[in-house]
Amino acid sequence: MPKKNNTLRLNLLAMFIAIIILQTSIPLIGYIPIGPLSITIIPATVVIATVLLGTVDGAIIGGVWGVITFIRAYIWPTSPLATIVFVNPIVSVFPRIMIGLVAGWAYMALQKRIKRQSLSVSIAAILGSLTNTILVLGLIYVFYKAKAPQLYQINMEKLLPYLIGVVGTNGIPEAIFSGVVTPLIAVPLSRVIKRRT
Amino acid sequence: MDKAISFNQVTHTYQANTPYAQNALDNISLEIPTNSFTAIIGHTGSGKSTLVQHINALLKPTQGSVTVYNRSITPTTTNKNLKELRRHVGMVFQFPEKQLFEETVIKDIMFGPKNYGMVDAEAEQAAIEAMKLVGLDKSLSEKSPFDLSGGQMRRVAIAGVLAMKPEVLILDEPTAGLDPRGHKEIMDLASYLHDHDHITIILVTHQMDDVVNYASEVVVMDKGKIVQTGTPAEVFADPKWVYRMQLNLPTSAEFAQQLIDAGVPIGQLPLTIDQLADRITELARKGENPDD
Amino acid sequence: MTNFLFGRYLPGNSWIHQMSPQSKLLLSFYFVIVIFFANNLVSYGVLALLIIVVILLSGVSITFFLKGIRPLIWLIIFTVGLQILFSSGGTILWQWGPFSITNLSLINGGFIFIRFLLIIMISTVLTLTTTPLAIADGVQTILKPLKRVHFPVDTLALMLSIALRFVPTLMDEMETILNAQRSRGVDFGSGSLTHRVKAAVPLLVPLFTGAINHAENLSTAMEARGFTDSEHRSKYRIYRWQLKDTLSWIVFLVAGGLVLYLRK
Amino acid sequence: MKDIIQVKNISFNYSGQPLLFDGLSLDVHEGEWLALIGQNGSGKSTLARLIDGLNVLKKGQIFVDGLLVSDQNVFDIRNKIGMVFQNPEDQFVGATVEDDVAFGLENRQIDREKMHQLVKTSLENVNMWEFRDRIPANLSGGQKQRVAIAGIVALSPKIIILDEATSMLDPQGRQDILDLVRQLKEKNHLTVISITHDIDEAASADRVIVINKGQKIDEDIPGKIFSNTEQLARIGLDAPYTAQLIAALKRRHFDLDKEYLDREGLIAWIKQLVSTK
Repeated sequence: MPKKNNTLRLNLLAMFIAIIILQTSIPLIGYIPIGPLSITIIPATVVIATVLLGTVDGAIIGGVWGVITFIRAYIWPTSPLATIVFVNPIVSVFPRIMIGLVAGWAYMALQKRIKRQSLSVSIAAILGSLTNTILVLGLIYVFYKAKAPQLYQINMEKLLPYLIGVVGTNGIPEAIFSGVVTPLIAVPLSRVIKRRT
Repeated sequence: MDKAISFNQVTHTYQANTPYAQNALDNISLEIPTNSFTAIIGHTGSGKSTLVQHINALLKPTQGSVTVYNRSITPTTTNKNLKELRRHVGMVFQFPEKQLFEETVIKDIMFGPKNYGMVDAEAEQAAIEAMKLVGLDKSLSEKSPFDLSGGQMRRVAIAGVLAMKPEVLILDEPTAGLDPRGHKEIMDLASYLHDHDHITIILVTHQMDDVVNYASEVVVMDKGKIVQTGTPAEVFADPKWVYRMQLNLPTSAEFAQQLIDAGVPIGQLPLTIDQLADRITELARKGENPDD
Repeated sequence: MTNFLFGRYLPGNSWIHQMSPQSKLLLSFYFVIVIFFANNLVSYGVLALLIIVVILLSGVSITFFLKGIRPLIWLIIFTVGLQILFSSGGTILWQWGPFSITNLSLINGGFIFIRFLLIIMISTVLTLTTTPLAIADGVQTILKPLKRVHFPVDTLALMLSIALRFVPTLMDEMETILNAQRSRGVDFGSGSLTHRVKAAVPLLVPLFTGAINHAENLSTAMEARGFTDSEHRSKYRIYRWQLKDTLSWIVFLVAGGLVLYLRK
Repeated sequence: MKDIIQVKNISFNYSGQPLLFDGLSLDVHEGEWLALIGQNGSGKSTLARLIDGLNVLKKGQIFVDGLLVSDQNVFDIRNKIGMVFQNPEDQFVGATVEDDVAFGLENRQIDREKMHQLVKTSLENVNMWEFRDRIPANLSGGQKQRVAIAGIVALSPKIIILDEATSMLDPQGRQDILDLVRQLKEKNHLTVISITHDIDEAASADRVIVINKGQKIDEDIPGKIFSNTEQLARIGLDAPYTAQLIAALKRRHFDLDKEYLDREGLIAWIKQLVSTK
């Protein structure tokens, strides 16, 4: 019959995009502030999309998050970090696409070996989240070395340790968070989705 | 009568200090007696939901104060003090099945009780009792709530509120989307909780038949104000006023009005089917013995 | 909240309102790039003059622009401060440990402040005069050439438009879920780390479940209305290129040229 | 009378679940208002989806206006049928009222000029033209259902299926939508299938089919169906108000040879009962 699955996929992706838009604008469901740090929940959303819809769709959702981050770095930055780092589209978009890809590959590989879905999801989420952190750190360094032009010409030499410090210290709790929370959300949802399709 | 809840000159403004500011509640004073069954009616957008969310401290008044069992909520009450109040006021939202999230039915029902400090065994006991109350079979307790039918999911959600053993239960259109059997079961449950467990029930509804069949007190809202309070008979006494409030009459009153228009001298509007049948019986007997 | 996207649009019929969304998007983008090149007072002056003209042409009262800046004020101060304290070169006016203020850093701080203002202004004009839907349509028009390489431009546009249409719906639902779980005794936004992490679950599972249900029901409704795929549909809304667009482009290109000419 | 829909001996189940329909047959007459009643979960909505080709039959055949529901015909069939679903939120595709009405037209690649004209007349038909710029978040449930109906009217179908389309509305909104569909039915000579568990709504239909657990257990004019109050109670449906009142009067020892009367009939009977002899 007609391409039901295509329509459903279109709409599921649309809903995930809507959720990402919400998460980037409402702190309560997008970020958890812990002291001076702010842990984002959004990598978990990307991994959930990956688990429910597949690797490619997870990468798409990651990419959408990246594009939103990129645009917002200009018009509505959430942190000083954003104005310095995420105004570069490669730093804001590429690592986020990779969350979906890495988590997807990991999840597929793990599923064959591990029986418990929640464990596979958890590991995939940790890897996805770490991918993001490591790539953002790496790219900041690369662009600093390459002396890329900047929107707000900040003295990078003095700022680099600070940047790496912030991204790094955010990265660890973020990965732990993703590892704990993602399976708690993804597992019941995969049940909801399976029932209907 | 003892008062469970009182509103003292409460005003609530959404988006205060912006150009979009609007008063959702406008200087409301109201008392709801302990162990009453109060229906809150009013057309869509009249402020009913805003009103009941104050009872549960989900909203704080912009001005005035709300008192629930001697605990006061004022514009300056800090969020810390609200939790203690909320445990005494259970709230069933519209389409409450949308709030389910746990792995199993029993865990979901235990969620509220545990948040309010019950230990596992205690919460489980409360959950089992709540399942029985709402008519959920014990065999469902280890199932995922997402594998149940819509009607069952709603019962799980209601059980999750009842397991917290609230003294006041707010039901916001609890039967929306249910079929007649499901509707009756939920309303009968509310009635049972009121009669048997002496819970104060506050029902927000569009169904006037439920108002006359179950409620003892009625609050009518319009444009953020309370325009009438009283028994169902008092509130529905003037059909023209009821229609002006964009509300309906109970079916029996509406039918009686049609009889009156057709020339049958019904007199005061009956509210329930039995009242109407009694009245017709009375009139018919009179017809048989015109001398009476 | 979601103000940066929604509820920001002000209906109107000004010059800027009437421009096609694709022009407005591209011009905003172009403007930001030109800002990269401005590096002295005169070149910034040209851009500032341009943005003032644009604001006047948008017919939107200045208070809306000031409101747009207010939530960002701390961020701006912080970034400018960072620039002033961490910059090197120039005559040192003040020094304390690793921090120093030089005449150059003061000037740079001033420029960064101007950059911030310019970018916020242009994006505010865009969102105040263009509906989210029109922005999605603009993106679709801009990406159209990619159709030749079989990039599903129309699917993307439809997806984006459905996503935007459901943002307010999901936001309402989120608020209801939040209230429902609050009344079940969850404290959001306080408590220990584990507590906060745990609090995300009763919020997000229902939010996602609702979203999945919307997607399924919407798919059925769309197919019942004859939807097959997004690439074979006619279009109800078309934003035509107008004289106003051409004239605006000329002005912006001239301003860009001036900046390049005037920069040091 | 011509049968515009023929359901012949169909079987269907959702994957992994037992058969919902096993050899169900029924007909819908052209130009009638047919009420399909039954409890939640009885299979009414699934039947509507099968008729519209949204789910695939296991066995049997369905004909819509002479066309067999199949892969090849599904789009022609959907041109003939307009469906209004239960949840107003979940059928609003467009970002604004206008765009939503245009959605079905865009799918059929209607020419732009004609599309604008059709959107306007359809919205005027449901009194929503002045709301054309609104986004769904700023509309009531009843208004959204009006827009859904406009989107259907724009495609000039022969059949409208209301799949519990009023169950999430308040009483006023419910009445408005039913009045609107009734009006459109007369004007455009439509066939209406209304899936509902609102008995008072079904009471005003031309014909009623009762579905229970995937089986057709009764079909007749409302008067006959509602006389059988025991059957209604057994499958968990209310009797219509007039039948309830008759039952209450019978308990007070009034003899009425009928179980069901419509409102006018009952008013006349009561009038006679109480008038002085």
